[in-house]
Amino acid sequence: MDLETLLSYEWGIMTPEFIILGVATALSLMDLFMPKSQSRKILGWVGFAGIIAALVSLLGHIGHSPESILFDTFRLDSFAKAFKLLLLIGSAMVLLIAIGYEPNEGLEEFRGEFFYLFMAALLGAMIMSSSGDLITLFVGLELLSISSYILAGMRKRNLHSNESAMKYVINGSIATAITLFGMSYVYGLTGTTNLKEMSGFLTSIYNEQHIYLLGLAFFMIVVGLSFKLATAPFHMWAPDVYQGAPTPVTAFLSVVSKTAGFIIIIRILFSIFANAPSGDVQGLPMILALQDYIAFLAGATMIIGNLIALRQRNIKRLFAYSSIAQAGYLLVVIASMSLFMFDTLWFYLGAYLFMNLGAFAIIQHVTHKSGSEDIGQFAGLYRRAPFLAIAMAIFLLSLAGIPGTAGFIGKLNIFMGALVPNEGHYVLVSIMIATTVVSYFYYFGVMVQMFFRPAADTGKVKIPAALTAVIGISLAATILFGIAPNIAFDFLQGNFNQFTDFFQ
Amino acid sequence: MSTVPVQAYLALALILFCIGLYGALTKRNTVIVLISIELMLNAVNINLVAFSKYGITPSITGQIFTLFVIAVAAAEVAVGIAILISLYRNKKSVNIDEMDAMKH
Amino acid sequence: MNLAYFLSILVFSPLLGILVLSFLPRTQESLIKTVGFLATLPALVLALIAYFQYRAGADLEQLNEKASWIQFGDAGQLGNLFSIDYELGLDGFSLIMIVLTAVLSTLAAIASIHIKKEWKGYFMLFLLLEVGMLGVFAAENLILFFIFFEITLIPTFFLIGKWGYYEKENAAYSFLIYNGLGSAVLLIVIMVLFARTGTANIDALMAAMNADNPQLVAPISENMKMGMLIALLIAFGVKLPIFPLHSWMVRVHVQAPPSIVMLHAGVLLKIGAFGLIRFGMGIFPEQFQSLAVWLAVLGVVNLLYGAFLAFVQTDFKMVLAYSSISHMGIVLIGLGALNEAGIQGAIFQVVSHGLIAALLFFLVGVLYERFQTSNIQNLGGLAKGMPITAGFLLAGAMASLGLPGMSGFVSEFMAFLGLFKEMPILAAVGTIGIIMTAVYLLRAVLGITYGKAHRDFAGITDMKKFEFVPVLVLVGLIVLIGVYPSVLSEPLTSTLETIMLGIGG
Amino acid sequence: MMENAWIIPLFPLLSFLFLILFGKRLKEASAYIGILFTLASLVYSLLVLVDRFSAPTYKAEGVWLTIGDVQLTAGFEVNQLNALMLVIVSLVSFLVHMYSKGYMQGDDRFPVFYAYLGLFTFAMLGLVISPNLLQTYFFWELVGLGSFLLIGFYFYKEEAKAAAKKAFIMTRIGDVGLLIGMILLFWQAGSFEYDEIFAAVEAGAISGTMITLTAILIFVGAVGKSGQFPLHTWLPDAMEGPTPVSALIHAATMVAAGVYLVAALFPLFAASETALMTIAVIGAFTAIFAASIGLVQKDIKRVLAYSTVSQLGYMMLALGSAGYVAGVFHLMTHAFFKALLFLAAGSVIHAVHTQNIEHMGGLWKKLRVTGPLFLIGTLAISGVPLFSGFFSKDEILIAAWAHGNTALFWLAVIAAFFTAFYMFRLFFMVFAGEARSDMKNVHESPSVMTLPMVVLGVLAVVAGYVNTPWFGTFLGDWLVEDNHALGHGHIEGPAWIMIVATAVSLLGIFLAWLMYGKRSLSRDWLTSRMPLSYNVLYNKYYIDEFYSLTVVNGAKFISSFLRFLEVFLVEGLVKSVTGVASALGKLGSKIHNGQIQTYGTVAFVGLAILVVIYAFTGGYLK
Repeated sequence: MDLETLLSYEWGIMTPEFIILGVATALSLMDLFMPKSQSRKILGWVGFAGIIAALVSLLGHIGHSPESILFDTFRLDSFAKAFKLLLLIGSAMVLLIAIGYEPNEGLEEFRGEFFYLFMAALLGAMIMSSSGDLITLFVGLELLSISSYILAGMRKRNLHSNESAMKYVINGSIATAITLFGMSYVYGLTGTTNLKEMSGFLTSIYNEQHIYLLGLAFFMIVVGLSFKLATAPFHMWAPDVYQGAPTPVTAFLSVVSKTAGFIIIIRILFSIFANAPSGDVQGLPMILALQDYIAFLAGATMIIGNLIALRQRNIKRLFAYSSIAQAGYLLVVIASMSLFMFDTLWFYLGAYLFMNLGAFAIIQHVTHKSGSEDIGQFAGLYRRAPFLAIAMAIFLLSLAGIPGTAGFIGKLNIFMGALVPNEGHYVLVSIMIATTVVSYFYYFGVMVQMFFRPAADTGKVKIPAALTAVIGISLAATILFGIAPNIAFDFLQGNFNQFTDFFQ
Repeated sequence: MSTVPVQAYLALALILFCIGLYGALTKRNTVIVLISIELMLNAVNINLVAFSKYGITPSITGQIFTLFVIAVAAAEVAVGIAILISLYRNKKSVNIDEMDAMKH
Repeated sequence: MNLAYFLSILVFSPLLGILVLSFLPRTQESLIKTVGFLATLPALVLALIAYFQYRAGADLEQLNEKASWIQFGDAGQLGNLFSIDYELGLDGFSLIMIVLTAVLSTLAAIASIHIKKEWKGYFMLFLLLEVGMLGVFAAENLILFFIFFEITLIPTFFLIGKWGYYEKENAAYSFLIYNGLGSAVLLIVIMVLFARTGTANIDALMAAMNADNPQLVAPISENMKMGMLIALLIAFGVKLPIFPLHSWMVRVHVQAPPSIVMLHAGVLLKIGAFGLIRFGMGIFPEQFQSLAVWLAVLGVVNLLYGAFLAFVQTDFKMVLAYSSISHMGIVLIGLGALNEAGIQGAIFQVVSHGLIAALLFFLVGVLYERFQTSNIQNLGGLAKGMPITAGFLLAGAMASLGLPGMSGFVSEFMAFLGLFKEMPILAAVGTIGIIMTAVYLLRAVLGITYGKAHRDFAGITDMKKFEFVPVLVLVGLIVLIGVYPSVLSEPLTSTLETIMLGIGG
Repeated sequence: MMENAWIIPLFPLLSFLFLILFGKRLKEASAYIGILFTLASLVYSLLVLVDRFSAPTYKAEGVWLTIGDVQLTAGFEVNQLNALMLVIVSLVSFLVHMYSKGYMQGDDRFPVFYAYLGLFTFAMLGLVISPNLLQTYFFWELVGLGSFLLIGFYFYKEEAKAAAKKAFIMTRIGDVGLLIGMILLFWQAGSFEYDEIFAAVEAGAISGTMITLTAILIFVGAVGKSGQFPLHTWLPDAMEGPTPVSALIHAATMVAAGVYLVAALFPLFAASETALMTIAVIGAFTAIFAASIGLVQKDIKRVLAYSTVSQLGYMMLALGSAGYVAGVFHLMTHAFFKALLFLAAGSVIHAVHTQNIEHMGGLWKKLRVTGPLFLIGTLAISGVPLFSGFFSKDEILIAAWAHGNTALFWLAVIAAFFTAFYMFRLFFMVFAGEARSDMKNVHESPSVMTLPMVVLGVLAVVAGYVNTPWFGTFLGDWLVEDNHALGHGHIEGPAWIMIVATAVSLLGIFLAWLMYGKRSLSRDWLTSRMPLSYNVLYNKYYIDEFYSLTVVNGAKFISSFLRFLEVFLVEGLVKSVTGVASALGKLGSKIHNGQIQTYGTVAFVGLAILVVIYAFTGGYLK
């Protein structure tokens, strides 16, 4: 390929990625040349600015018809745009949380690394969301993973941090291997790594064995990727890693990385397996034939997450299980494959982003002072900081899916999607609702601590501006989308024409 | 000399993958575990290469993919080792089964 | 009264109070209490206006409100399917329930004078609870109904858990979990209906589910309908409560602060009955008919079970709790009869028990305030020390055991009138409950008021002025309904007609 | 006049409301309020009665409650029976109001007492002018309330508390019967209106069995209120209330309501021989049964109470024997002489401050007014000729004989003998002989108390003459005019019945005189001979004990069983569910043992499971 073909590409559509890349590089250099003594917080703000810039440039692209460059390895369709939006907003807020992060034993000399690794991870996620080729997809995935391995181990001198990083690396690598193994089979059956071409080929395979092989590949990929989603069967790393990792990283893992996971799984499943025959009599496409397996995983995830969460005393661990459960709810969306799938997924991920990040901001603030992460730390929070307590309460209610919050609308949406198809997924919905009720126990347990229990120390707490911003934004969004969800839905309907271009 | 059938390669890859997986899930020494993961990734590479030659529709992409995998695998192991070292600093042990400070 | 947003204002008026409260300093006890009380008045006034306008012949239709709210999926493709509107409206039944709610809220706000701590938080939650209750009755579509339904859940949890008595947190939790499950089941039904018909508006649903020409997005089998009705029965059975789903409610009645129990027994339990009548009968008429017998049986079981258990309780609150279960049995009996008399009786019982329970629990509050106990033994001979309170207690008991001239009799009588037409034997068994009611109530109330004084009442003041207000209002209403039941029956006629039309009666 | 008969009950209601609100300020003056208002209703009822002699029955109604297309009405009716009852009730009530002013002197809840009296009078008057069953039931319960409140007037006495509770519950048991009966009747006749029910009965729109069933169920209500066997036990205990109350409620008016109800519904009962028979049997049995208990009681009021029960039995017997007139007639006369007896007893108690007749005696000289009046009452109730009781009781015996209830007839005769005996036993023990305990400053009651007794005394003598075989049966003829369903105004019976009746009563009196007056016959020659039967009688056949053993304990048992159920089944259910949940949670968190390799294994196993399932269901191996 010569220069002018290279120049002929519409590089413009990659602006957001370029911005992030640039900022990441800049940050690393700045960190290198900044005197040790100087606080690295400034880097955080630079990164924040970068993300905002990327966000703006992305918004500029909204509404345009889908484009793809580099032989269709990078495509910017409405799906990519919509979910990049979430990624960027999420990371922006995580960054704010990170800026407000001051653990006891300090993090100063690593703070710089933290920011540019964080940017790298974000870049990986963004690449994933708009890659049209297995290779770019894989590279993006690894960029995200490897960066977050290091992020998890950021607190070098903290044993828990090291351990969580170690666990993350090993499980992550195994997951990658499994995913890749699955991919390799798909490649073998199609002879290409380009998603679109793949689905083209797969429509025409008829050989029983090939179809079976494809099925195996499907399961390997699903299980491999379930690592990123932290859903069954590859969920068990989450509690340990969440607990050990620095709180901002935990927030990042539980929101951004999870979102990325859903992006990639949708990309792969619905572009590769949507058109492949399942080889059964009525000629269903494979994805529909294997729907029930996903449903099974979803059910398992919801049950596991919610039941085990009942026993947790460590707040971060609790939220790890809660986020497992939430991932289970999201799997329900994929399992039900209704015409609302993309909207539902997008809305719920958005709602989840806000309520979870808001909660994590508060958790970080409450726990990092005392060092202890026991739920008891929340005792009497209402006395010490009413605003924090009420905000936390609203986030919890939203996570529990109580009306008036975004979480409720999201769940409503999920239920509808699951019940609309002619043979509705009643069992799945019942499990989801039942486990939701179970989740009341631990969510309200935290509230009982905050409102009913006497305060451990009655010292008033002052909140750093960055955290206040995060909490404020999350609070506003959680309530706004709970009361006037149409703002989001109209935006979705108006600008992403039903994600129809996903399949073209 | 395409006497070796594709199935052979696939079988080899599969076996290699399983050995790797077995090692990764049973060995006590973390370094060994990382190496076992390498095995798994190499199994993938064998698959890809084999397919790019004897696949239904052979193409060069597989080998390109392989290159990426190799590179990424190297990076992963590097990071793994790095983390292991920092962990060793605090814990004075590389035994994977002793890394259970956080559980339940 | 063709005033726009009338209902929205009515429903959300307590929010104003919350707003004001949020600016008040936490320590201003009397000020906070006054504000809390005043905040309940607008709703009351508006509700009464609506009621009297309606009695004067005004048409409730003109109160309906509608604004498009949520649109799932692409409006272009789906049209108005899968859209949820914000729509409020009233019919005779819900109007009455709203009046009941408004009245009881105001009185409960007065009763809240006994609250000892954290008045600010208390009244904020209290008002939020009122919004929820009002909304439940005004909601014109299922989703909205559910939202308000859940909104009542959260404040109640905190009100019980923070301001209750010794075992408050257990009570709060069992309240939460039972009602959580109940509302979960309810949500399943609602979502199935919504997903299958594409609409959540109740009237539209009735039309869509119409057996003759169903207009569905996706098919609904007969079994599914039956299943959904049973699910509804469970969902609202938890609230009502129906045996054996009642144990939470006993705990709440005993542990929650009396002012909250006034609302809980007075209104929240009634949401169950309201839902059964509005949705159970409205949406699944055929299935309801086939379940009627079991409903009646359950009713009798409730009636007797509650009565016999109330007979052996030593704590007056427990007696009242079980008597509530017993009285809700009468509602079920009326519904089971499934004829005008029965249904009207059920609705009457809903209102009447609301008032009576509120009265009795208010008096419990008055007693607890003075003696820190509600144990029958310890209170013995009350009439010597607090003749007026004792008198009202007796009046409450009489109303509760269905003495003619008080609301309890009318409802009980109609319910049984209805049931005797359909299933005389069952009804005859049920009448044992009437006797037992007298037995346990007299045992308890006479145990408290009559007999030798078990404590010295020196320095115990009888009811204070402000305490008279709720008692007099409630007794007045109870007697009014008992003597001149038309105040209720006339607004109900249209509702009843539609219901009877639905079940082809 | 009759158009406005509805005012009559309102006067006492007003007095009730007025006194409950302002009684505290009025103190004793509240007596005048009560007396005035009751006087008003008395006057008005008299006018109505006079009106009724000339004018036909008057009835007015309005809609009370609409149920679908059914309209339940409320209103009032003035027919012969109602008019008569109005007078009886308001008269006795008025007299008792007067009497109480003296009797309740100095009680600190004086106004409350009058308020309650007003409430009761209102309910009773409302009851007797009700034109339909529902309204009757309505007031039926309210009189119950009045009686309950007044029995428990001395609330601080445990006995009063128990008695009030018992009265309410026992009567309520009967009321439920009435309720069921009237509802069934409603679905048969399509209305609660008396006249419509009768019309339906006439037209044969109701099956015979249904008539019998409903009639008997309604009679159960009457049994409860009128203290007939087996629901009689509350009435004697009700004597815990102040004596004027006993006179008004538990002698003259409320307890007679049962009889009144049966009379009012007479055409319904008449349509079913079985129902009539039941009533007759119950009545006769109660008459002799209660009388036998009365023979040995020691409490002056209790003796009177049992005599009331037995007399009510008489009335029931009369109605059961199709003796409509006889029943109503005896109801009237009994109201007068029994009220008289109670008031007199009250005056005695007022004087000696005890109720135990063993401690009395020789009061004849001390109570110059009360004594003779009490004697009149005693003569009347014993059926001594020329006194009112004689004529009415005679009517009943004739009715019973004429209806062919021979056995019941003889029972009634024996009961008459008992009555005469124990009443005079009472009289002699209280008034004859010398005081059996030192009684200081015994004095006659004030005139405000004696005056009402005098009035009643006169009535107790003359009331009989409105309906006699000799001077004509005005009452009877008037009662049954233009209503053949009620039978004849007067039933011709053999003359010997009157002789026998007179004979047995005189015999009874003579025996009592021998034992308690002249003492020529030792008091306990009989009891010493058969102590067992004495104990049985003295303990009222152990009925109360029996009930508490069976019914009360039964209820207690059921309750405790259900409580057990509640604790172990219902609660257990919940506990088990939550238990399972948390157990699973525990298990799950156990598996999270912190070992990376476990996590990996789990993932791999998960993958394996999926693949295997796929292999067997979806894929290759299928």
